[in-house]
Amino acid sequence: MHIAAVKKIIDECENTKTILFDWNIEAKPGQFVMVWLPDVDEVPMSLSHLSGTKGITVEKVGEATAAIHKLKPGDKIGIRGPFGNGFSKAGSSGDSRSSNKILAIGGGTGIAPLAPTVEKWAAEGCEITCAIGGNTKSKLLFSERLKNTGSSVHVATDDGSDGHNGFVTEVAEKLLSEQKFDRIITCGPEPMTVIMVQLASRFEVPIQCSLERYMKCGFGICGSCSIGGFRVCKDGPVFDGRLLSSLAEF
Amino acid sequence: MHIAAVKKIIDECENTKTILFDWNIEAKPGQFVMVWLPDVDEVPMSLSHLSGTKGITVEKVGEATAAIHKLKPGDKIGIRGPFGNGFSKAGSSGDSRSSNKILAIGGGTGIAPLAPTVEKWAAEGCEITCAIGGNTKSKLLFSERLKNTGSSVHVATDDGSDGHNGFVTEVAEKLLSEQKFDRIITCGPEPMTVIMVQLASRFEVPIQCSLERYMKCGFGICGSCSIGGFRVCKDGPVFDGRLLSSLAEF
Amino acid sequence: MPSSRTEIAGIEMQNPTILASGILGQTGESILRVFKEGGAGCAVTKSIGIEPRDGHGNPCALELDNSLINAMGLPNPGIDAFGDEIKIALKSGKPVIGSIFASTPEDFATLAGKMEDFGAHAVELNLSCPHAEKYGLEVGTDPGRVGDILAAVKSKVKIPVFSKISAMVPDIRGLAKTIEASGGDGIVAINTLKAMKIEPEIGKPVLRNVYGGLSGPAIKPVGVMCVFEISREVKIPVIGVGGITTGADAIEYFMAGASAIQIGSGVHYRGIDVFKKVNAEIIKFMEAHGYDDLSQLIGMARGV
Amino acid sequence: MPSSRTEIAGIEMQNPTILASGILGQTGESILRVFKEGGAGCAVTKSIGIEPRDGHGNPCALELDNSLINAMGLPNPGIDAFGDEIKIALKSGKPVIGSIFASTPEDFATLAGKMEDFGAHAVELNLSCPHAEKYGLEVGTDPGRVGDILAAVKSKVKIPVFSKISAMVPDIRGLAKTIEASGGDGIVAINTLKAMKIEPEIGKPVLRNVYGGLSGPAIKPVGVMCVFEISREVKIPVIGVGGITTGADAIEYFMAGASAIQIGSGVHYRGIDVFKKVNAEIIKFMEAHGYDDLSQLIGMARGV
Ligand SMILES: Cc1cc2nc3c(=O)[nH]c(=O)nc-3n(C[C@H](O)[C@H](O)[C@H](O)COP(=O)(O)OP(=O)(O)OC[C@H]3O[C@@H](n4cnc5c(N)ncnc54)[C@H](O)[C@@H]3O)c2cc1C
Ligand SMILES: Cc1cc2nc3c(=O)[nH]c(=O)nc-3n(C[C@H](O)[C@H](O)[C@H](O)COP(=O)(O)OP(=O)(O)OC[C@H]3O[C@@H](n4cnc5c(N)ncnc54)[C@H](O)[C@@H]3O)c2cc1C
Ligand SMILES: Cc1cc2nc3c(=O)[nH]c(=O)nc-3n(C[C@H](O)[C@H](O)[C@H](O)COP(=O)(O)O)c2cc1C
Ligand SMILES: Cc1cc2nc3c(=O)[nH]c(=O)nc-3n(C[C@H](O)[C@H](O)[C@H](O)COP(=O)(O)O)c2cc1C
Ligand code: FES
Ligand code: FES
Repeated sequence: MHIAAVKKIIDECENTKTILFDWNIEAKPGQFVMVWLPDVDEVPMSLSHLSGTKGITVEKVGEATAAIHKLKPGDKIGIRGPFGNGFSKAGSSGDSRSSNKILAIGGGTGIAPLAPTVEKWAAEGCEITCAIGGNTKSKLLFSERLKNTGSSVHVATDDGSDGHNGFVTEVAEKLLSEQKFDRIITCGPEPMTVIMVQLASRFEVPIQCSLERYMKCGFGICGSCSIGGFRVCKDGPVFDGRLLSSLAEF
Repeated sequence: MHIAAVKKIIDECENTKTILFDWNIEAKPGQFVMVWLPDVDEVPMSLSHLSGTKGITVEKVGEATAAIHKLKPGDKIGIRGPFGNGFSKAGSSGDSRSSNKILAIGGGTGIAPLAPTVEKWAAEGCEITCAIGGNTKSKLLFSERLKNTGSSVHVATDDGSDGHNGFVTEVAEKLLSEQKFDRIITCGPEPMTVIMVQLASRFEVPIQCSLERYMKCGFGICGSCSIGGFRVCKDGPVFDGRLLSSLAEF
Repeated sequence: MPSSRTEIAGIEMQNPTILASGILGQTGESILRVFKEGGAGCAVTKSIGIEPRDGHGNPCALELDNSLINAMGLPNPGIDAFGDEIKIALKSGKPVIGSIFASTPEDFATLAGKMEDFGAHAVELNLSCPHAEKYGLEVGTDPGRVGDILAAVKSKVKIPVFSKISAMVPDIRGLAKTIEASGGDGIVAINTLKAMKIEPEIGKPVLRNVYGGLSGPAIKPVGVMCVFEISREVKIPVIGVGGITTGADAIEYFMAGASAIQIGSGVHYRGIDVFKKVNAEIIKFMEAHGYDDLSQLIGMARGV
Repeated sequence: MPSSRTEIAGIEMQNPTILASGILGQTGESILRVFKEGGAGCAVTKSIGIEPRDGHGNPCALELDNSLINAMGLPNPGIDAFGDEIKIALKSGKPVIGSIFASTPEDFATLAGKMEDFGAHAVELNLSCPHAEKYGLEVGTDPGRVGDILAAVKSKVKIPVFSKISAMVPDIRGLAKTIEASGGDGIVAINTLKAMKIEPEIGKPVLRNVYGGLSGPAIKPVGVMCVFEISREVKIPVIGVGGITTGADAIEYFMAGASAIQIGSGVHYRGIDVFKKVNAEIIKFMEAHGYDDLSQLIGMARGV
C-alpha cells in the first residue's frame, strides 16, 4: 500500500472534486486504485490523472466519498493499485482494426478515466470525438480538459442546460450514423453502457466499456466483483462489448 | 539450497577426491559451501573450482567425508552458499599495499581454496610463490595445478618423500628471509596458521589466513563458529593476521 | 506421460489441483471459469453459512511482501441462495466440494445436508477461518467440539466430510486423531494464519476488521509441516493448502503426505490458469524423475 | 532529536533494539560485539539449560524465500559454564537478559537463580521453541503449566521474569492473562513458527530434525497480531519479535503495543549493525512525524 499525502484539491464541477497526490508508478489509462480513508472505508476510484502526479476525481454520493471531499492538502490516504486492465488502442484479441478515429462516450464520473485516455491517445495522433453527458451543465465533468486535447467535444444534459437536451447516447447514435469510427470507448452509468453496446453492435464498431461493481480485494481473488465469471477488478474494468453481450448478468 | 548432480569425480591424491558439479553462480576464491549429504550430514567445504563448473576437494576423515567419497556421477547433493568473505587482493581496510608479489602457503586440504585463488590472481598478473605441505608425497594436493599457473611451487613433506623434509612453514620462513612479498595468503591446519601469523609479523608482511571451525548455519546467525566474537562463517573464513593475533582464543 | 490423477475418499480428480475455498468461489460462473480456463481438477466453494452475510468492511485484503492478508469475514449469500451456484458449477462435470461454516453442530449438519442435496461431491467444514467471530478458528481448535460437529455432520450426510483445520493449535496431531476417530473422511490443512498489518504512516491497523488471515508463499513451510505431522498420525487422506504457486511447491506437499493440493493466493500470483501451470509442472517433474503415478510421491518424505 | 530510550520492568535501554535469543548469543564475546559494533540496546543470551547440549545435527538452518528456518535444537554449554559468558557480556554496561529452558518448574527456578547470581538483569523463559522435544513449545502452551513455572521462578528470583511465548496457541490472550496473574513481569512474542522444508529433488526433509522454526520477514504479520492481542489484554510490558529488519517494522510493533523489540534473523538480512540501522530509522521516523518520545508510539494502533 502506498501512503500518499494530498497535494492539491480541485473543485471540478458541482459535487465533484479532484484529489491530486504524488505517486511514482506507471499506470495505464482506464486503470483504477483502491483509496483507503482510515477509519472510514476503502473504495475504488479511476485514475483521472496519470502523470508523475496522480489524481482521482470523485463525486460525493455517500460516506466514503464525503470523507474524500473533506480531505485537506497534507492529509494522508492509502492507495492500492493500479489495478485492472485499462483501455487499449489495440482492442481485444482478434480485433485487428487500426485505431485512428475514436469515439469516446462518457457519463458523470465515468468521464474521469476517459479524460487521461483521450489525452494520451490524442497526443499519439488519434482523431478523437468525445460525447459526454450529465444531469445539468454545472455537473459536466472535464469538458474543457477534453477540448484542450484538440478533440471535438459534444455535450448532452438531461435538462438541456448545455448542448443536446437528452441522453449522451442520442448524441452517440447521431455521430455513429454520420461518421465511420474505428473504435468506441465508454464509461458511465450502466444503462448508458448497455445502450452503447447495442449501438456499437448495430454500427459494427468494436467497443470497450469500463464497468463498475462493488469491490473488496481489488486484485482478483475474492470474487466480490464477478460478472458472469469475470472479475471486474482484474479481467476488467474494461470489457469488450461482445463479451458483455454474451453475459446473462449484463 | 541448490541441488546439484555430481558431474565428475577426480582422485586427487591419497584419500582425497574432487567432486565437480554444475552451479551457475558467482563465487570468490576462498569462499566455501555447506554440502548436504541426505540422511548423513551437512559439512563446510571450500570451493576448489570456481568456473561455471564448481568443485570441492575432500579428504576422507569421518562419516560425512566418507559419504562424499562414496558419491557417484549423477548422485545428488545439496549445496548452500557460497558463504564467507574469501581472499582479497586489496587486503583488509587500512592496508593499501599493492599485491604484485604474493606468497601462498597451504597445508593438506587447506590447499583446496588456495588453488583457485592462485589461478585467478596469477591470470590477473600477480607474481605468486607457492609453498605447500603434506605428510608425504602421495598426499600433496594440487602441486601440478599450481605449477600450471606459472607460479613457482615449493614443496615440503613431513617424511621428506618430496621437496623439503619438514614443515612447509620452514620453507615459508626461508622464502620470506630471501624475498620481499607484498602479501601472504594461507590455509591449512591451525598450528601452521599460527606459525605463519608469527612469521608474517616478524617479516612485516600482511597475511590473510583462512580458518576452520565447526559450522552449523553457515551464514552468521547461530554463533556456533565464533572466535572472539567473530564468526568464521561470515566475518571469515579469511581473517587478517593482526586481528587473529589480538584474539585470546586463537 | 505420467499421470497426476488422484483420488480422495472416492472422489476422482483428473489432476490434483483444487481451487481453495474463498477464492473466486462465490458464484457458479466463477467456478466454471476456474475449471475451464483455469484447469483445476476440483473446486471448493466459498464457505457458506445459514444466513446471508456481508462480511467485513473494506479494506479487507491487501498484498504484503510474499504474502496476502485478508479479512473478508465470510461474505456469502446464505445456503438457500447457493443451490443454483452449485448447479452451475456442476455443469463442468468435475467434482465440487461445498465449504460450510457454523457455530453449532446442528447448523453444520443442516448446511451439509443442503450441500448434499444441491449435488456437492463432498463438504469441507471450515474449522479454521481466523477472522470471523464465533466461527472458524473459534470452533475448530478444541478436539471435543470438533468431534461433536463431525458426529452431527456424519450422521446427516453420506458424501465425504473433510475438515479444514488451522496451524495455530498446539497439538495438531491430537486434533487430527479426533477427526479420524469421529469418522472424518479427510483433513484439509491449512487455513490462513491469524495476522495483522499496521500502517506506520497512519498509525492504525489497515484491515477494517483489524485481524486477518495470512496466505501465500510466506506460509508454505508451516503448511507443509502440518501436512507431514497429520499424515504421519492418521490414515485418512490429507489435502495440502498454503502458499502453493508452483509445481515444486505442490510436490513438497505430496512428499509430506498430501493426496491433493488446493491453491488460493496462487490465483493472484500466477493468474487463473495457475492450476494448469502447476499441474504441467508436476507432470514435468514426474517425467524428469521417472515417476508414472502421483501415488509414488505421496508421503515420500515421511519414508513411506 | 527525538529519544528512542525505553524501559521494561525497570530495565532502562538507551535504544529499544534487543538481540533476540539464539542469534550469536552463545558467547560473551559475541554479545559484546553485538553491543559495540551492532549497537543493540540490550541483549538476550542463547537459551541455556541445566546440562550442556549439542543440539540437532546438520543441516540445521537454511534460507527460504523471505524467511529462515532453523532447528538448532538448543545447543548450549549448560548453565554452570555460562557464568563467565554473562560476565564478559556485562562488561558492555548494557542490560543482559538470560534466556533459559527446562521441562519442570524446579529446573526453570534453578536456572533463573543462577542467571540472577551471574548478574543477568532479567530472565526470559523459553516457553516456545518449536523444535526441541520436551522443551519450549511443549511446555509453553498450557496455561496451567505456564502458571506453575512462573510461580516457581518468581519465588526464586528478584530480577524481572519475562515469558517468551509462541503464536501457535489457540488463545494467546488467555495465556497472556495467566502470565500476568502469575506475577510475570513481561511477555515476549513471538518465537519461530513450527515449520519444515522438503527438498523435491531429494524427496526428504532438509533439516536433520525434520521440524524447525520459521523466522524472518514472512512471520512479521503474525508477530504484530500477537503483540496487539496481548497488549490489549494485559498491563505488563510486551516485547515484540518476529521479522523485524527495518525501522518501519519496529514501528509496527510499537504501534501494536510493544515497549521494545528484538531482532534475530535481521542480523542475517542487514548485518550485525542491524540494531544501529533500525534505531536510526526509528529516530528518523519520529523526527519526520514530530514524535519526541517512543512512548507516544507505543500502543498507538490500539487507539491508546
Ligand atoms: C472500477 C471503479 C472505478 C470507479 N471510479 C470512480 C471515479 O473515478 N469517481 C467516482 O466518483 N466514483 C467512482 N467509482 C464509484 C465509487 O467507487 C463509489 O461512488 C463509492 O464507492 C461510493 O462510496 P460511498 O461510501 O461514498 O457511497 P455509498 O453510500 O457506500 O454507496 C454509493 C454507491 O457506491 C457503491 N459503492 C460503495 N462502495 C463501493 C465499492 N467498494 N466498490 C464499488 N462500488 C461501491 C454502492 O454500491 C452505491 O451504489 C468507481 C467504481 C469502480 C468499481
Ligand atoms: C570453512 C571450512 C572449509 C573447509 N574446507 C574443506 C575442504 O576444502 N576440504 C576438506 O576436506 N575439508 C574441509 N573442511 C573440513 C571439513 O568440513 C571436515 O573435514 C568435515 O566436516 C568432517 O566431517 P566428517 O563427518 O567426515 O568427520 P567427523 O568425524 O565428523 O569430524 C572430523 C573433523 O571435522 C570436523 N567437523 C565435523 N563437522 C564439521 C562442521 N560441520 N564444520 C566444521 N568442522 C567439522 C570435526 O570437528 C573433526 O575435527 C572445511 C571446514 C571449514 C570450516
Ligand atoms: C481472499 C481469501 C478468502 C478466503 N476465504 C476462505 C473461506 O471462505 N473459507 C475457507 O475455508 N478458507 C478461506 N480462505 C483460505 C484459503 O482457502 C486457504 O486456506 C489459504 O488462503 C491458504 O492457501 P493459499 O496460500 O494458497 O492462499 C480464504 C483465503 C483468501 C486469500
Ligand atoms: C538460529 C536461531 C536460533 C534461535 N534460538 C533461540 C533460542 O535459543 N531461544 C529462543 O527463545 N528463541 C530462539 N530463536 C528465536 C528468535 O529468538 C526469535 O524469536 C525468532 O527468530 C523470530 O525473530 P526474527 O524473525 O527476528 O528472527 C532462534 C532463532 C533463530 C533464527
Ligand atoms: S474485488 Fe475481489 S475479485 Fe474483484
Ligand atoms: S555457523 Fe552459524 S554463525 Fe557461523
